[in-house]
Amino acid sequence: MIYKNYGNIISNEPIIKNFVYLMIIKEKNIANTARPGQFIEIKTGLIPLLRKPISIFEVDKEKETISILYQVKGQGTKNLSELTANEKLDIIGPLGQGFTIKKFAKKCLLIGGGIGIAPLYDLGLKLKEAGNEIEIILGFSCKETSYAIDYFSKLGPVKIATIDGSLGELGTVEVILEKYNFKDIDKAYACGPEPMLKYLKTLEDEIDLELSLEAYMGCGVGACLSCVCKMTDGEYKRVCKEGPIFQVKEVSFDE
Amino acid sequence: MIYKNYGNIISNEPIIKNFVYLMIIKEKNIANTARPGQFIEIKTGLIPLLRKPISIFEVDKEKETISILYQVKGQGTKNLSELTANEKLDIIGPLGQGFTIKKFAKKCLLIGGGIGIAPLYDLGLKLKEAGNEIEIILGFSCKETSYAIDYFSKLGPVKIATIDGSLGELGTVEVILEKYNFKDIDKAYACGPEPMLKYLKTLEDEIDLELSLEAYMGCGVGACLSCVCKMTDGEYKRVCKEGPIFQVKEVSFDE
Amino acid sequence: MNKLECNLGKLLLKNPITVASGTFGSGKEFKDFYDLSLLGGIMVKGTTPKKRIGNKPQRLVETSGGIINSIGLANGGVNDFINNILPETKNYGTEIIVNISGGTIDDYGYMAEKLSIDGVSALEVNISCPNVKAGGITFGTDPKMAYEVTKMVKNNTSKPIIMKLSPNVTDISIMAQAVEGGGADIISMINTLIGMAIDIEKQKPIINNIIGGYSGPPIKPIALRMVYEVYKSVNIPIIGMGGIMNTTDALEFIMAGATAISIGTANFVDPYIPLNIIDGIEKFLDRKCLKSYTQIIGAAHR
Amino acid sequence: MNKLECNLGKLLLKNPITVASGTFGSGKEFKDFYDLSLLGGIMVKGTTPKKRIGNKPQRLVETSGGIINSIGLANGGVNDFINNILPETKNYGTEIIVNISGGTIDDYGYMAEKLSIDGVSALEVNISCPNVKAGGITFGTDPKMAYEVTKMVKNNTSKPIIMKLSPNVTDISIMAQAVEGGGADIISMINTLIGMAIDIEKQKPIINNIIGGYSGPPIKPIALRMVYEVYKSVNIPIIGMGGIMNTTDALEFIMAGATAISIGTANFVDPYIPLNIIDGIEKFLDRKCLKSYTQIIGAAHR
Ligand SMILES: Cc1cc2nc3c(=O)[nH]c(=O)nc-3n(C[C@H](O)[C@H](O)[C@H](O)COP(=O)(O)OP(=O)(O)OC[C@H]3O[C@@H](n4cnc5c(N)ncnc54)[C@H](O)[C@@H]3O)c2cc1C
Ligand SMILES: Cc1cc2nc3c(=O)[nH]c(=O)nc-3n(C[C@H](O)[C@H](O)[C@H](O)COP(=O)(O)OP(=O)(O)OC[C@H]3O[C@@H](n4cnc5c(N)ncnc54)[C@H](O)[C@@H]3O)c2cc1C
Ligand SMILES: Cc1cc2nc3c(=O)[nH]c(=O)nc-3n(C[C@H](O)[C@H](O)[C@H](O)COP(=O)(O)O)c2cc1C
Ligand SMILES: Cc1cc2nc3c(=O)[nH]c(=O)nc-3n(C[C@H](O)[C@H](O)[C@H](O)COP(=O)(O)O)c2cc1C
Ligand code: FES
Ligand code: FES
Repeated sequence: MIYKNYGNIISNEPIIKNFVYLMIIKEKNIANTARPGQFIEIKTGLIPLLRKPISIFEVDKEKETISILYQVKGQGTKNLSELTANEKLDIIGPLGQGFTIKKFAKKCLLIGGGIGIAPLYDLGLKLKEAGNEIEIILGFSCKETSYAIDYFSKLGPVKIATIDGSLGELGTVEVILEKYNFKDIDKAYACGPEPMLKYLKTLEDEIDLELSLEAYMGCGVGACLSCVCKMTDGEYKRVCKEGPIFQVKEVSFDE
Repeated sequence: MIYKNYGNIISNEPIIKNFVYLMIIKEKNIANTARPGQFIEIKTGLIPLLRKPISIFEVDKEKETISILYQVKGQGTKNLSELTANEKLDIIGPLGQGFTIKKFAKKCLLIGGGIGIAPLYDLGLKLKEAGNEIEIILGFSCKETSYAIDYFSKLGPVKIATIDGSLGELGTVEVILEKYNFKDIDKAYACGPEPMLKYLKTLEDEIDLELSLEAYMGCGVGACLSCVCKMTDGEYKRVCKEGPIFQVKEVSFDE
Repeated sequence: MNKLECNLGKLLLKNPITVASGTFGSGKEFKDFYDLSLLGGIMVKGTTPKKRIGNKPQRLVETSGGIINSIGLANGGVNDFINNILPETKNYGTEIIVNISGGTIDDYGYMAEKLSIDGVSALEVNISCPNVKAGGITFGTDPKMAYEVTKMVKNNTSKPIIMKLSPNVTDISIMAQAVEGGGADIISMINTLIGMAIDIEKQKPIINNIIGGYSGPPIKPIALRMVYEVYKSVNIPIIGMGGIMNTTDALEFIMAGATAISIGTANFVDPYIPLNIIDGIEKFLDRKCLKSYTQIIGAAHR
Repeated sequence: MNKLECNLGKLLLKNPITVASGTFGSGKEFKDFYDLSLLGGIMVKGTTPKKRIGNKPQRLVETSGGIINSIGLANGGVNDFINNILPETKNYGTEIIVNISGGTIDDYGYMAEKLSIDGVSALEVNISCPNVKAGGITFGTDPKMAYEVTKMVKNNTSKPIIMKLSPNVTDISIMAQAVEGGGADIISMINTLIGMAIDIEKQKPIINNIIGGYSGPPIKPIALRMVYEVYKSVNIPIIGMGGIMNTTDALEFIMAGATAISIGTANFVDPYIPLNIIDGIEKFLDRKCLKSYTQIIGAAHR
């Protein structure tokens, strides 16, 4: 079931001002039904016209809240960052398919690049609940623009890479993955920028991997066919409906 | 000289909530040069695109402020009503020609209908400074939607008409004007809705009258030729440049 | 009598509010939001003789307060529609209007015949696609080709046919008259305007197909003007669309001469907009003491 | 070298930022705001052979994030322009481009000859007006008439001539090729799209003339697409316009193929927009380490 409801903003705090924010929204129906990997579509103001897809960062069923972790990019996310507690938020959700959650024999690995870490935290919580051990690899541009590491530390050991080397290893998550021992890992999940996903595609035979993809969305509910991504069989699938979670082997990054 | 400056909002108070507001703006250059009857063009937000023309209600040269009295009609004036003290306001002004101000032999009469009273208050103050005695006629729809009468009472005796008769006489300013004794009046000034102006036009031989007109404006500075009104000689004049103040004998309301 | 009963000649709708092709899928995707039988009709996503996978992404972008799309008529083909989609849409309790596109005039005839079946209330003929046999000129920009398509569809179906006009023409009235001459029962208008957007950082068009169809609020004044012109030029009813977001917009189209209206891009912004408009028009009629919305069709011409 | 030096063939501008005809008067009205010599050029308000008082108001309305205007070419006539306006504009220190309109082809010839005088840097020929001898068809919607107007102007002046295209056509490239064939030195585009708006309370068109020219941000994607198409179709330079509000918009037009750009409706919103754009383009060039903006003209085609 998809809901279009007005949530109530509980808080909207900068993690890094003008850059990354965490917003907690009270909305019963979505909090009760959302699964990790799903997203919501938010009407951020008069302009932009379109809603903006944002992943669910965390769910609190008891408090009937969901939270989102978002990065200010353009007008829509700027609008979001200017909202304050007690304002209403027009949201549609939960949307899309979630990640696979079950008890795996070996460990799970979460791989996040930049704001791509957003859908992975709730996933980690639910994987842990299911009895899994978790390892995490996160990539940022630099120490100053890294965030939410404390959240992931609660899930398991975190390895970090930054482009300028100011925190963790120098480089992208690639430098960590290149020397990573996948023997202990049964399942990996990743979300991040396109170059990262393309790199992960090269590991498809080494590791069982689910990706959360992004695509420009019109409707968010599967009607407009704008958000498609190419599959290895040559067909297009809708990121908003069949996705945003895909098996790495399904997707094709060749143009 | 026309300025485009950011004024600082000192206050923006409802006189009648969601209906009529008084805003005080600190803007030195406009406060120092504006004459009664002139107006400013305000950028009220992203949308509407166009600036909105609003008359100057009062000027305080010492405090370097101007104030505006405005009625909420659509998006632009709604935006205005939502602004708060210390916000910046993007304004262009002072624009247009002012009313004639000098010492007259006999009294001056101010005639205002609805929000048309806005440009008349500063006029009254300046006429009084010039040594004139002033009488005032104001029209509103009803008592509840009448406002700013206290301001005009400071200028001289005020007569009021309301459409429903809940305050003053029953009817429009016409019912007062019909039986008015113009003998003591040297000069009259009016601003209000079109039917009122059309009625005043019929008095053009009885009384020396200046009108403040409205017209839909594009640029506000005389460039686009959208704000024209017809003159008795068949020519069009620009309300934003040659106006908004015209002699009643100049203007034509035919068609 | 129902104030909103909508008579489009051969096609009767319970109210004049429909949803536009390509913006509502087949309806299925909106079933969670409300009972689809509340709608006057659903124009389903464009169908073609054969399956099409559509254009390479990026297929859509917001720009200038509207959107540009170039989906490339992705769809499963007419057989897939008949076998897999129609059985479900039959149960929606609203008129199902099938939007058809082709690359040749024969394609249109083939589709019309195939779709002359139960469950299809009318055919909406999208002529904003290139004629592959005429060097890619769009059917909908040439009055003769538009006439030929209309006649071909007419000859192959007894369903009401709605010809959907492209706004990318010099004289919309000539196009309207051409399709009326070809036997159109109804005109729907407008399809999208051709637009583009450039990414200044990449120095490249944003949409992979370079150009795309521009829709949403920015196109309303153009659509409204065209409906106004066409109302004067033909005697068949018009389904007006182009940037309708609210009751005021819808009433403007009706006053310009539209007998029904269609909601497109607005469905992405708020799926409840069609229902809000139905409600809003009823309230407007009450406020103006009107017995039927038909009293204001074309009112701006008086 | 100056990074913004703009070469339009026979016409050289100090920078590619001009202001569009009808939105800037003759410049006088904006002198309080800034030194007009900072502009690449001023397209002055449309001039006609005889004085015109223009249309009955309401002449302008905001709608859908843009504006619709129908001023009706109000102006004092070409003699008034030469005697009363030109002497002043000569002192502005920028290129003065006179925008001319006529009701017959001869009108254009007459104007071109009259304006072949000192102080006029170029003629911009507005063909979005009806040909009174051809039943009111707009010159700019018929390639043959557009060609004839161009030739007539060309034969009557040695000034650079800029043909201003109307977007209300099926194929803008054909129009561009027609005026290039007629001898145009430069193309400016686009003029306004035809639009309308209705007052639902009065049930009447808002603009007294019923329809008007739609301009501002909403028309940008259409204008940009047309500039992109015309860039591929002709060999003369383009002055791009239509909804340009900021540096990004301006750069999009340049990357689509415009050698210069023109700011219209934006002047009403903020008179400093042309200067902000000059500044913004310089900063963009610095950021991208480019020596001249000419390096990005047409970049989106590569
Ligand atoms: C399934 C999904 C989940 C996402 N989850 C998150 C999240 O949890 N946190 C977060 O910060 N961001 C997330 N994003 C990205 C987020 O949607 C964009 O950053 C946002 O839409 C930018 O909008 P804007 O108006 O601020 O910027 P704009 O300037 O409009 O756009 C900046 C970039 O964002 C992307 N974008 C813009 N509009 C859309 C749209 N309608 N659909 C998809 N992409 C768009 C485009 O790539 C664009 O280039 C997610 C995207 C998708 C598809
Ligand atoms: C010289 C002049 C002085 C004015 N002084 C005052 C004043 O002191 N106080 C006050 O409350 N109002 C004043 N007005 C009227 C005020 O400009 C309009 O009420 C305002 O523009 C409405 O804008 P909106 O977006 O709120 O409403 P909209 O819904 O956009 O419009 C409501 C009505 O306002 C008028 N209007 C809208 N836009 C414009 C425009 N760009 N130019 C002119 N008229 C427009 C139209 O008649 C329209 O029908 C003045 C108008 C003029 C021309
Ligand atoms: C994403 C999208 C897909 C569309 N697909 C079709 C289509 O398949 N067939 C068609 O005739 N029109 C199609 N259209 C055009 C719409 O039906 C409608 O004519 C147009 O968008 C204008 O209305 P609007 O501004 O309300 O969206 C599509 C529009 C959009 C935005
Ligand atoms: C009020 C107004 C008056 C105009 N007058 C003329 C004119 O006289 N001649 C002309 O060629 N174009 C005229 N135009 C069109 C503009 O020059 C320009 O082509 C158009 O507005 C698109 O640019 P914009 O969206 O930046 O405004 C006028 C536009 C407006 C808004
Ligand atoms: S966003 Fe419309 S189908 Fe995915
Ligand atoms: S508003 Fe432009 S001339 Fe008056």
